[in-house]
Amino acid sequence: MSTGAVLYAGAIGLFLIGCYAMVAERHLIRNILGLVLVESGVNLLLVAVGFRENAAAPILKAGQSAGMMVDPLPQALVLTAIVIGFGVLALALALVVRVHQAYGTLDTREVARLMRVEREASGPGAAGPRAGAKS
Amino acid sequence: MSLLLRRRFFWEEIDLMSLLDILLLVAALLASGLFVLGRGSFAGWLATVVYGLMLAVLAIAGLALDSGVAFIPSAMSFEILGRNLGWRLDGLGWFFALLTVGAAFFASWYGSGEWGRKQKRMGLQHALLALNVLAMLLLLSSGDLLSLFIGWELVSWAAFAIMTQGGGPAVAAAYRYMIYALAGAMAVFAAIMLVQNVTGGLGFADLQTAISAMSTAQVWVLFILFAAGFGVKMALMPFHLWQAPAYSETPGASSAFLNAVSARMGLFALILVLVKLTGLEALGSLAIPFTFMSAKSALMWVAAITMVVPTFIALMQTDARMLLTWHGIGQGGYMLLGVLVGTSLGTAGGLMHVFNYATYQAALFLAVTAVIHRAGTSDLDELGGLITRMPWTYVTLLMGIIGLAGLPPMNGFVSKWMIYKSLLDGGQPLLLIMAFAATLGTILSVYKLIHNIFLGQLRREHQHLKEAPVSMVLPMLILAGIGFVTGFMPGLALNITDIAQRAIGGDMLPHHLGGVTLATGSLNMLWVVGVLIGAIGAGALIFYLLGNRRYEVHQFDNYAGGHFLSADIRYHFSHEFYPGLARVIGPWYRGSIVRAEQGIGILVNVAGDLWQAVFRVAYTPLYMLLVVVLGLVFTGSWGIVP
Amino acid sequence: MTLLITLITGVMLLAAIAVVVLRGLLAAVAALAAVSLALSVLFVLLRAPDVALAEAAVGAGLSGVLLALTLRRVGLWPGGPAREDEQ
Amino acid sequence: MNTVPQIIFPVAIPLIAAFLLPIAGRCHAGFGRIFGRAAVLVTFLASALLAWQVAGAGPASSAMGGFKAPLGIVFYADNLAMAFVLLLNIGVWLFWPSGDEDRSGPYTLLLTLLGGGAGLVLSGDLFNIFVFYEIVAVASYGLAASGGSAAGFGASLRYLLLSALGSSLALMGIALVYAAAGTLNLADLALLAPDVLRGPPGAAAFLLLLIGFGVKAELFPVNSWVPEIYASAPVRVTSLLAGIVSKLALIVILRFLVLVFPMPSAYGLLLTLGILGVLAGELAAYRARDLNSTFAWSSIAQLGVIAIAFSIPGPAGIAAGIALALHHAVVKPAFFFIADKWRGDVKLLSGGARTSPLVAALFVLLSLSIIGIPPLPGFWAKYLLLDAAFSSSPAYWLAAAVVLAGAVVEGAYLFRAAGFFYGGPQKGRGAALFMPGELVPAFVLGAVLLVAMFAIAPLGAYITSMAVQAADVPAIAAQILLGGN
Amino acid sequence: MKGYGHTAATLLFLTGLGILLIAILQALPFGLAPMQVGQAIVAAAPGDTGADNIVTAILLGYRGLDTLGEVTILFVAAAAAGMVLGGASRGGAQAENAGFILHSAAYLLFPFLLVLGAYIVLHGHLTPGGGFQGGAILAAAFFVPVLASPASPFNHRTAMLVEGFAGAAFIMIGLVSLVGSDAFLTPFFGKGEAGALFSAGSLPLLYLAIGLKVGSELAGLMARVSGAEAGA
Repeated sequence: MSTGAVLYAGAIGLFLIGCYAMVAERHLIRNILGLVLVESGVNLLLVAVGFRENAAAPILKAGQSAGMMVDPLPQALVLTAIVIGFGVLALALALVVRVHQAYGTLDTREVARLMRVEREASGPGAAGPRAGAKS
Repeated sequence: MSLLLRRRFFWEEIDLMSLLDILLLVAALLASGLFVLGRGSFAGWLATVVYGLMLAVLAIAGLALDSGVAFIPSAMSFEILGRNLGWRLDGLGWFFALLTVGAAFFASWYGSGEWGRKQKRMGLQHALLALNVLAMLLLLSSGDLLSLFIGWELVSWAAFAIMTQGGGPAVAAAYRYMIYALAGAMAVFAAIMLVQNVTGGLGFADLQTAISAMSTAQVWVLFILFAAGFGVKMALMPFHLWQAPAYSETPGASSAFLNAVSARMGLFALILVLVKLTGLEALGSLAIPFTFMSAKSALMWVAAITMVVPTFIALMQTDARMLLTWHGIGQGGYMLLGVLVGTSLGTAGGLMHVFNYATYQAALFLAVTAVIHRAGTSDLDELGGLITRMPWTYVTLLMGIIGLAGLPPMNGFVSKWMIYKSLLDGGQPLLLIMAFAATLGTILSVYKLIHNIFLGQLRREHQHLKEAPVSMVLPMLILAGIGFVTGFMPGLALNITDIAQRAIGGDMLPHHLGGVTLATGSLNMLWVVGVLIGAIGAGALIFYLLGNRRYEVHQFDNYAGGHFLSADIRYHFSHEFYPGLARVIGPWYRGSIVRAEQGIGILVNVAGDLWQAVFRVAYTPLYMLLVVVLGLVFTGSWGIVP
Repeated sequence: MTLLITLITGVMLLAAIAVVVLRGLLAAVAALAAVSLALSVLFVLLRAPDVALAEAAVGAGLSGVLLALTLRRVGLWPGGPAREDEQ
Repeated sequence: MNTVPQIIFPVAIPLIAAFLLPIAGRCHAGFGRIFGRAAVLVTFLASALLAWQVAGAGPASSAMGGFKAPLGIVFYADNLAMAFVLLLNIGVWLFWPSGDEDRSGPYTLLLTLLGGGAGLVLSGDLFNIFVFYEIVAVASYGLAASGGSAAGFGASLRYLLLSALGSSLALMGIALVYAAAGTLNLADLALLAPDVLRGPPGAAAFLLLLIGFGVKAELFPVNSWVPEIYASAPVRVTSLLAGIVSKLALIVILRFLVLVFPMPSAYGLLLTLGILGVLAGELAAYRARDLNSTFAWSSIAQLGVIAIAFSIPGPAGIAAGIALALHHAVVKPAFFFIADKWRGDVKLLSGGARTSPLVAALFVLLSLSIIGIPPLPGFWAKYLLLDAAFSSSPAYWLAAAVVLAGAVVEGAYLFRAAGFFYGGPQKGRGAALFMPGELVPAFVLGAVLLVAMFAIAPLGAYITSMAVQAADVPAIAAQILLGGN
Repeated sequence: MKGYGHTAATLLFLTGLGILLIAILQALPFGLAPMQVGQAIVAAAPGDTGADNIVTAILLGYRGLDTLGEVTILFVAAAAAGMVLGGASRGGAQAENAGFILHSAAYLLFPFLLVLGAYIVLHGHLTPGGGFQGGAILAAAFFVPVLASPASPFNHRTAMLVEGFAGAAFIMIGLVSLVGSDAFLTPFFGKGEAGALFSAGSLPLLYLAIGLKVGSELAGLMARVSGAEAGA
């Protein structure tokens, strides 16, 4: 099995496991874990795309000229993607905290049901957007 | 308004181009003015006078058209998105414009009298009436397919606005109408876009070139889209359910206008697109495979069915307005049938029937509104014996139903005679039989109408009723009078329809003041009416002069069935008016189309719930996954398949 | 080289499966940190030191800690005061 | 070769203002709001100047950091991009939160949304577009949750998960494109695409990008977040998201379609999703009970119509799409403002026309325009769409038929609601009377609609020229690759 | 579709997706990346930017705007999280004092983390690492003491100031080059000789700004989201 096949398999494996966690799991935090896994999978794929056999890392060693190097562009992209992933994760966790305080549960279907109940309950001219934490 | 004078007259001096612009400008000013003026009672009279002026302008335009001018151009034209929109009035448009403004004139006159003062928002109704007239004039004077469609939408939405004035049930009926009208409009929109796809332009000439350039399948699609789109407004058979409730719920004067003219806009558009531009031969050549029928004959059969079935539904109605509106749908069938026969006699008959129908339907509706104004209800089971209290309304209704039934001396007879003759000459015996059946149904139902309202025993609560005020009786009588005059001298009406027929193309119908002289038989109403009046008149005179020994007999000074009548016995027979007939044709009323309409409604509801359920499900990322897989398969296969 | 990459990818996938399978959420977060660590080692092997450092610092380090602390705040730590984790 | 370094202003000014706003907000309570509004005004002026330059001298481009096209990132501004940047600026100005929020949170997010949205439309680099898309996405998560209601947090979390998964798919699409073509610059890709991206990898890459960017563009399967978010987010955020931001995402998809993936399978994919979107949106809206969810579904349908328009190859389709997008951007926010005032089941709103006749009249005007009744601009937009659809292959005839049927269903449920306003008796508290001040943006938009009614010809000509410019791939490639110094 | 039906459907689609992705990736050659742009950058980077670490050259030079976008995303995420959690009550487990080990080690670790973070930030253009990695370590450096002693709340005011001004500095450096009518983010200052600390023109300045911003932002974010400190 060449390194390419292994890496691609690893990337797609991570991606699929992450997708399973995001789609099939009912607990919101497990969905978020799945999201992190999906992002890791895609990052690995990006780096694997830029890899070249027996090429050096894209750092010039003290003034000597650049030998055969790995493609640096995907690495820059992955760096950005990792930080984006962390930003989204932080916001997601903040929302999880507030959802937990508001609804007391983190089960996706429960949250969806409670949200629908709350929307139907907001009758004509009922409380405006400021429905408050516990409505 | 008489057009007897054929000699060239003073119209050369007037710059023709400004006639149509004056007409449109005046209509627009009137509509906006009435919206601003609002509820002043003089607003109604002002509108009536302005309609009169517009009639005069139309008369001058008629003179010009009569002397061979092809169409009256207008200065108003726009160039939008690479398409230019123009407006011009040709003979066909002029004919329908005459009817529109005429009907508006009488409706507005009727509405500005005492009846108007009792309405909640009469000012708004006058304004909406003016808006309707403006929209119809724009439609009738459209110069190309795009302005035709724009005029078409404006007319259907103006009609929707005027229908909602009736309050609760009227809004529901108007809503139902709006859905039909919108569906029809979208069909027309698709059709004109199809034409533009083939020829790249949207002028009337492009439609003609498109017809020849298209494959038969495309021409069939075009025909069906146009026929269905315009048929909805004309309430042709499968799309007719909305018209009766919508037109009867509208307040009195406006509903007279709607009944008389609004449905005929569909006929105008059908004639313009299918008869004038596409041509009856082209329609005739569109054969339906494996049958002897062609597109033209199919449409004729739809018109025939639309003639018969609504008339017998009208028979069963117990509300006067519903009865009349159902007849409106039926009469539409006559007109279309006449035009589609293809001979000059048929076309003239069809067009004249449009004119006649406008006069007697408006008169009938104004009469029924007068009854409602006085007696408070139009339910045939609640009325009776009003002849003694409202004689002039009775006379109007009588003349109206004679016209509606198509009997001499009224004008209805002439146009029906011409349609029958053209069907006979055109070799369509089956359609002729259906026409007769429809006329039979009409005669039965109109007798029910006049009997239940005016004849029979006067109810106790109607003892004190007075005749409708002059402002209501006068317009009715004039309309009925026009019916009688054009019945007595049909030449007058035929002069008008000549202009329209010349615009449609095809040969003209030689006619004289009294009627028509053809190789296969002629009709001279002067003689027919003369003899009729002469004989009846002489007989009545003799009885009146000689007899003279009559004395008033009170209604209850009577003896029936072995016992004396007293006030509390109600022997006026009106409920279930035709029991025998009902038993015979009862089983035929299966209301299949009503169930079809409800079926579509349920289908949309179920589909809506289905789609909402698709979104209400909690695990939405699954759909993303689903689409990615299907998409990859789709793109993958696409990639492999070159 | 290929053997090493295969080995570490295998470990990574196992840890990923553990994230989904493990009942305890804190254990799942730990497994996620393990995946991130294995991933950063893999990046080193793929001659991407910058990315490896970033993945280690942000992936294993900060997000792992953040997830754990959120679990505590939501009260899902094993033996935590409020409810057990799997409603 | 029009190189304008100032092309970065629509992006840079809002971002720098966003960075400084918390500081401004902290040192003086009300100052945050005013500072934010000032920043939006400055951005609008800069964008207007740039738009004027672009309209005059033709498309401008500028290579960031002075690095030539294939290596660095190049910003490219043509009339289409500048039109939507201006639309975004006006939208943010119009839907700036009302004064009660003293905290600087929503203002920072709005400024970042402004900068990110401008970057999204101006950037000419595939990954850079992804980064700006993420900025817009994260800003909209925050804004959706700024309502403070429990439903708001739940809805924005579910939206975040869906959108983040979509973004990962988009990133995978970018990885496939990079693996196949080796470059990320759109113009470079446009030149390489014919030989490299034709096979299944190219089609798969487009699909992943379409789904990734489709989340915000409310494309069919991935728009399940729409009813939840629009119901719980504050009305100004909803208007911004529904009216303008979703259009930006569609413009990006259009850029991909025109420049990088002009292949039949790509057009077919977008068309299919468009048709499904229209069907789903219209039918679901027909069954919605309250006004807000009705308009949420109907915005899905309208976005589906725009997607159909963009899926028609050639400038005619693009012109129709732009016209529909601009029209929807004016009508939908006004609808949402009305829905925000008239909450709850439509049946309880009966008699609304009596308590507030002006709003009911505005509702009817907007309904007529969105259905496409002639003199109103909605009709001309739909006319352009049908003109484009009918002049291409029969598959688009089906799409045109679906759009027309959609219009009928739309007319049905909009006028059913209007029937309640005008017809029903004054039942429940229903249409609560409200201060007209709260609906100023709605009436402003209504006025814009009426004014546009008279300016159809010049607007039409401008949009068609914009579309021709956007569809001219060789000129764009030349400008990006050689132009920017 | 409760429970298993749903899981089965997901598994089915996942396997389908996996097969398809594998099929598509087979079409892409592994190990011989086309690298038109990559090779060009590797050749041009030392000349254009003077940085040894080519990834940094790309991140700050060639694709400087990506980095600006990225920093903005972090900033937006932090602002949004702050807003979302602004009204949150302290709910959940009250942050009791950390155990003895963490308490004593925290203050021991702080200087080392600080030095390590600063080194990585400053040598971004020479050695692997840079603003983001260094910033993350700095964030950890500032966050650990908060974990150790929840009593002393994290100083959000200064963090917010540093964050704001560092972000503004990044954009100002980009806009400065606009004055000389170069494009946005054009590196100025001399390149310096390769390998020295003060080489690669304005890139180290950019990375410094990023390092500070990411450091302060992440620390504030971690403190707020984890609710570790007593204060709001």
